[in-house]
Amino acid sequence: MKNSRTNDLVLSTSPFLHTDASTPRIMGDVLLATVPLILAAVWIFGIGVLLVISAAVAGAVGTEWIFNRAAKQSPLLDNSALLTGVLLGLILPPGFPLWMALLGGAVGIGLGKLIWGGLGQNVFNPALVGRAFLQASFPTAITTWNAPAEGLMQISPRLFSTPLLQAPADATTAATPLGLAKFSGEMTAVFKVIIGNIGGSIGETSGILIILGVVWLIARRACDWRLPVGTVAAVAVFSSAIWLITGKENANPLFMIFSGGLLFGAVFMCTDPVTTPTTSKGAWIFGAGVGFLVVLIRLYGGLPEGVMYAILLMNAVTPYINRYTQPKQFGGATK
Amino acid sequence: MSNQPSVYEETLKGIWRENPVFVQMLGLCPALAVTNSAINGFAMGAASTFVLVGASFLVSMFRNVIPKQVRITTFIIIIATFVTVADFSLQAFTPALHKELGAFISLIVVNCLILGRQEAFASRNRLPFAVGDAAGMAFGFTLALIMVGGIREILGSGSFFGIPLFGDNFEPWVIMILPPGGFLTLGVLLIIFASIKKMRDKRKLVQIES
Amino acid sequence: MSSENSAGPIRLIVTLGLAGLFSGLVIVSVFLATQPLIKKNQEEALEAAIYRVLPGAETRKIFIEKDGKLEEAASAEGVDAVYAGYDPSGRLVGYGIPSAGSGFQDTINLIYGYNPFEKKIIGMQVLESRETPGLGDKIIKDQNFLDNFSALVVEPVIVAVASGTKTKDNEVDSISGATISSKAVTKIINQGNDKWRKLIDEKTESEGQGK
Amino acid sequence: MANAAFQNEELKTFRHGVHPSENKERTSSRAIERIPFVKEYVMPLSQHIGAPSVPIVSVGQEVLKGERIADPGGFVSTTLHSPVTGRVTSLGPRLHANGKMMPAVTIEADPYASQRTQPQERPDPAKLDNRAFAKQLQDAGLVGLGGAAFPSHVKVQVPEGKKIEYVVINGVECEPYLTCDDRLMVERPEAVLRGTQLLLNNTGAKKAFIGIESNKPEAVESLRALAPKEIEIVPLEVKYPQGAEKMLIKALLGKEVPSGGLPLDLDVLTNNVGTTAAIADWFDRGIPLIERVVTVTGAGIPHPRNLLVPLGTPVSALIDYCGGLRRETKQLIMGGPMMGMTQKSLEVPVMKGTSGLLALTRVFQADTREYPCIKCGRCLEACPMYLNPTRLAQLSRMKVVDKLMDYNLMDCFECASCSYTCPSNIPLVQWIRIGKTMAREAQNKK
Amino acid sequence: MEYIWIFVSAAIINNFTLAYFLGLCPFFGVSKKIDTAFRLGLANIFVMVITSVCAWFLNTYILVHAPYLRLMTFIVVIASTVQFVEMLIKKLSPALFKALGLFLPLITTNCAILFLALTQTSRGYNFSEGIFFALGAGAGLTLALVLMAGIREEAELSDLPDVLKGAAMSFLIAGILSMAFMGFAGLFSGA
Ligand SMILES: Cc1cc2nc3c(=O)[nH]c(=O)nc-3n(C[C@H](O)[C@H](O)[C@H](O)COP(=O)(O)O)c2cc1C
Ligand SMILES: Cc1cc2nc3c(=O)[nH]c(=O)nc-3n(C[C@H](O)[C@H](O)[C@H](O)COP(=O)(O)O)c2cc1C
Ligand SMILES: Cc1cc2nc3c(=O)[nH]c(=O)nc-3n(C[C@H](O)[C@H](O)[C@H](O)COP(=O)(O)O)c2cc1C
Ligand SMILES: Cc1cc2nc3c(=O)[nH]c(=O)nc-3n(C[C@H](O)[C@H](O)[C@H](O)CO)c2cc1C
Ligand code: SF4
Ligand code: SF4
Ligand code: SF4
Ligand code: SF4
Ligand code: FES
Repeated sequence: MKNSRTNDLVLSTSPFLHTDASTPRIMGDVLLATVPLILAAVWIFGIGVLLVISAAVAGAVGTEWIFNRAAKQSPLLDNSALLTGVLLGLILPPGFPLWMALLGGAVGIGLGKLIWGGLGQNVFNPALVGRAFLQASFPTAITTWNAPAEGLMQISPRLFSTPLLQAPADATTAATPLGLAKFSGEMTAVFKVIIGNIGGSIGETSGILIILGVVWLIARRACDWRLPVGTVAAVAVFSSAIWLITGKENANPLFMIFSGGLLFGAVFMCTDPVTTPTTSKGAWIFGAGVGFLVVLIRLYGGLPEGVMYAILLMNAVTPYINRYTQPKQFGGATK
Repeated sequence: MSNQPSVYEETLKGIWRENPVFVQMLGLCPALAVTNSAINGFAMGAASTFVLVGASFLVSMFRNVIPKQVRITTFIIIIATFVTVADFSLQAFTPALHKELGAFISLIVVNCLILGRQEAFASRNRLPFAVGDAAGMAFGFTLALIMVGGIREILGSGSFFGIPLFGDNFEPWVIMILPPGGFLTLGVLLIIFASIKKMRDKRKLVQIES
Repeated sequence: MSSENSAGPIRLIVTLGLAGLFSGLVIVSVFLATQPLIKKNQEEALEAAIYRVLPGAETRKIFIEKDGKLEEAASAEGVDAVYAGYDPSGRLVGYGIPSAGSGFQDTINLIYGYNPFEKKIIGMQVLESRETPGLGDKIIKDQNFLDNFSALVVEPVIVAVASGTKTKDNEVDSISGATISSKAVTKIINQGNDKWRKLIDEKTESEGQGK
Repeated sequence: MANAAFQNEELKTFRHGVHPSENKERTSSRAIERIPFVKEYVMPLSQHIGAPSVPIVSVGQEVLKGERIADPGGFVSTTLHSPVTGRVTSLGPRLHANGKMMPAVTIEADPYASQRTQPQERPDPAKLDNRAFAKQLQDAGLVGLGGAAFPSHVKVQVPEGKKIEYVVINGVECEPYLTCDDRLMVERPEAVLRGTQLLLNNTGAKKAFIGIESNKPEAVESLRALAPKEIEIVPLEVKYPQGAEKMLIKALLGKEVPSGGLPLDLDVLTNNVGTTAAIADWFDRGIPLIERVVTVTGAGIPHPRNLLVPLGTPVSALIDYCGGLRRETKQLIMGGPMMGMTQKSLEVPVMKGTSGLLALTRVFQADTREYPCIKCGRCLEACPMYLNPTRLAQLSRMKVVDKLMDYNLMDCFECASCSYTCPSNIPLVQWIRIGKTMAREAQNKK
Repeated sequence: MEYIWIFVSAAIINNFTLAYFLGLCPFFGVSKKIDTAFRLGLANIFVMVITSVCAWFLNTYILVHAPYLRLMTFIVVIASTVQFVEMLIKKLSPALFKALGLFLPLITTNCAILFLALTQTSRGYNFSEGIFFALGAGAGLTLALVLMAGIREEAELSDLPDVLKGAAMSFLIAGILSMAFMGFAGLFSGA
């Protein structure tokens, strides 16, 4: 008989087909989407930003590696800690001391992910946990924005400040458009904000590249399109309402959307599958909540920017969103 | 009664084995609220010690004459008395410290550790044991407060009991003296204790097996 | 613990009564013993603050509002008051005005000195606040910030401007990185002014220069 | 494009579902071929859902092809007929597709017999009432050929107080690789339509729909060419698991079968095209259910084919006919790739529910690493029953049995769309099956 | 001072639990299940409003004569008033009692309640300011409890590391929540 090797046949359970999509590949797609942003940041702020990002990555990946080794798990195959580090790096100021970025990466992964049981189980966005920790720890350093650099090779001396010690003052600091609007009543022209050659976190300055990124993510099905769209739409709706009613200049919806970290947050952080709702209805609610809180904090709060807190707060609400947006039963209940 | 531990043992247990904060999770509010520096932790601990030992003393002394139905009320009256005394004294003698601790001195009244000790121990044991237990618990409590306060002060202000440790250029981790720092410090301490215990248990297991 | 299961109501009342009596006695005696000291501490703290915001003052009087007028009072307990400070020669230096309001984090309590002759603020001190250490809490100690208040014109209102951009006499240079707290301080002072300045100015006018 | 025929039609479908690559092109245009006879046929007594059939033959007895060899073992059970003219050699246990040894009737073919089917006695269907009609289906040994192998007479018999308004014929064949239904519709449209007509006439239903996915344009055309107006041929969007009856009904009628309910609750009767053709064969030609079409395909098969196979034929014969197993073959699956079962032995027989034989050269479970769930929600968007597979799997893994029911565990019909789509390769259906077992155990304890 | 700010400040900016560390025992003890957490929150609002009214009454009419008995009086009066109201509810609305009754003894004189009374006093709130303060504080406690419970129910289904299975995790979650709540700082302060 031709079929003599039936002993080699493997038994398993259905299904025997599978999509090509895989978790490391999704993470890789998101990493790819950040590449243009990193290049633009190098162009605007100089190559120092690469060091900041690398420090955050080292903190994140190093922590995950050490912990997983201790727990005897095979680590790091899923790219997610790498992504957390990159994203954290992208939301830090360009002249942020490296030791702080490293600490932020470590805290983000440790407090934001590992204590929850690792990938997929965390309730809060790890990169944002890291940043929130840094912001509460070093409020001055993290609100010191470098002005766009003179040349590609210009590196702020603040980067290399000694661990545990204060960073030296930097001559070339600049307020962000949001800070100017809030604290000095100075509006930055909307077109300038859209183009992106402005003070701000490493990855957030170019709205156009971020939009390109989200188009790529959606095309690759790496994220649920409702989350970024819902978030931006909510900001547009709430800020327009306030703009029209109160005439507050900084409530201009275009300014609201393109300034600060809103687009970056909406595209890279509101889309984190782990910490946002699993249901499609929930995705809309999450976006609406983030949008509402961002507008509230920016226009009525004490901080110029509220994207990070808005997302963390909505992360905290996500278990409820999931719970109350479970899909309705097929055929209704007839129990 | 033959196996009853000695006064000495009753005193020691509160320091580590039954530490009120780390093991029993009692008196957490003050353990976090005022512990943004070692000195505050120490002061709060001292005030609590005064109240706990004093109240235990009285409760144990009169344990046979206080009727059951009104015992809790009586305990509270006694505790509140000591707290008021502590509050006034701090206000009179160390006004600056009193300003730091604020309402939390008054809140010692409702500290579950103190009432709990009266109910669980002082009202059932002879005077020396009651005082020993109270002193041990209070000491453990104070130690925990100094520990939490110390860690938060060192990282958050770069000093310990007000003495600068890292020089003028230290970049403080402000979060440590803000509310989140309290929760995080205690959380991390608990992880460390749990890990130590886990390692010890493992070692014990190995010993038993071999 | 009492071995009988149910003590009679009389015993309960007697026990509680005795406990209450004991407690009352202790509290009252400690109160009596410490009260003078506590009072003294509080006075001293208050006076120190008043004299700091009214440079040169060494004595003070308490004034409260009564029927739309300032009137001297013996104590400020339970009512809002301002404090007039006098230099050793008995000349009025100005009024110490306490005021409070919301800051970045929580309520800020402060006192400031007001010179009614020049219509200027001549000193400011924060009494109580929970502003962020390292940022907002600079309103307590930052000398550059406090210097804003050594000769600050109060009319029409005082205004906080971005750090380093002060040009007019009624402007306050904000602390860089703590604009909110700086603005809060000016807002609180303006509130205090709204409440007291009219009364003080009227009284000053009716009395003329000094005493 | 092949589906030019209904280019302008709006294709109906259900919500959610997945799009696995279809892999049907290797067999979709290969006409059905009859496989040569083999020496021995094994007819397990449990080829259907319900009680096993009861043999009425004894060892050594001669049987004719089409002759009844086992009676129904109850109402939800059916009749077996001999697939071959020959001699009963054993009534003992033989290997079943479920991997166990199960009682079966083993028949040795008579090499000298003519092997023509003996037409069986049956009445004129027009004269039968619903009950008698249903009894006929049981006598013919008819069970659902769509995969579940549920005895057809149970479904056809309309209970007191209920009625059937629509007959839905399932020509969807949404499982990748399989083309047996497709070929049947292309080659024997008149049998499918005739069976549908019989069902319409007998149940009093006013209309029948034959739902066919748009990747089978030839089938749609051949049926449309002959269909009377009360039988509507409806092309559907290609999407798995459209063939599941609840999804098909949703796609065709827009209605959802109630949770825990039956199509009957919506006055609907569903049958597979194969089953429907078999009904026609019984009444028109007197041929009971003794053979079926099986698609033999997959990368491990050199010459994939659609075969007409007598029941009881060992799968080795099918494979040999298609060129044997390639060396690289890793898995042999009976059924489709989404819902089928792996086989260890080539000696298992083809049964009434066997629609395909799939030889795969890649084992996805072994070749891929499982990652933690990243809560991406794809499984929710895939699940045609609107369930939350990741939560069900998590609860099952954490053994939180009481909460499983809050998430409608029992609604899951194990279509595996969720597992298919999960980027972390989590065996979601597997966890859900375990959860169902735990839930049933908990129920029993109460 | 503005009522809105009093409310918002007590509820989210200076959340009793997350910024003042008050009521931690019930916060950690009763935040395992969403349902009980929510009911404990309601009970808290309820007791806080009663407390605020009691404290205002005592401060205005009684304690002006004997400020040194403030602590003692607060404790005794609040505890007995809550007990009295509890009996009243039991009579009037058994349903409400069933929902909240279990929690009332747990919180009648915990530190959050006492702190509310003392702070209302030291800040000199009038009657309606006191009510807003109590409502804000109660709403804030409820919010913190409910968020915590939602997160803990989620964490319950995760593979938490061994050493985090107890209180440690709760503290760390509270720490992160507390960090997130820092975003509300300065809200409506008008500066
Ligand atoms: C953690 C944190 C704490 C802060 N605390 C205060 C504060 O107490 N007072 C304050 O005015 N600003 C504080 N800020 C900064 C304000 O949000 C705002 O950035 C600042 O007031 C703007 O000042 P600038 O215009 O000088 O940059 C804090 C910021 C952070 C991130
Ligand atoms: C007791 C019982 C009665 C059934 N009655 C009917 C029926 O009246 N009508 C019907 O269409 N299906 C009936 N079924 C079959 C199922 O609904 C379903 O068609 C069968 O399990 C195969 O499902 P298919 O493979 O999706 O899913 C019945 C099943 C059982 C167990
Ligand atoms: C996931 C799934 C997919 C199915 N796909 C098909 C299919 O493609 N074709 C089919 O005829 N039956 C399919 N079925 C079976 C049908 O649900 C249903 O049982 C059948 O159409 C009823 O007809 P029958 O009893 O004649 O088989 C599928 C069932 C499930 C659960
Ligand atoms: C679209 C997308 C967005 C992501 N955003 C973040 C993020 O904002 N922060 C982060 O730490 N990880 C992010 N990740 C990575 C991953 O989900 C994250 O590390 C998990 O939260 C860790 O459990 C993202 C992943 C994807 C696919
Ligand atoms: S009793 Fe009150 S003060 Fe003491 S720890 Fe518990 S809650 Fe805090
Ligand atoms: S009994 Fe009350 S005070 Fe004691 S631990 Fe429990 S909640 Fe806290
Ligand atoms: S598809 Fe997989 S990874 Fe995505 S939510 Fe479902 S189980 Fe989790
Ligand atoms: S197997 Fe069950 S849970 Fe998964 S998609 Fe199918 S019906 Fe939904
Ligand atoms: S510690 Fe128990 S409520 Fe505060």
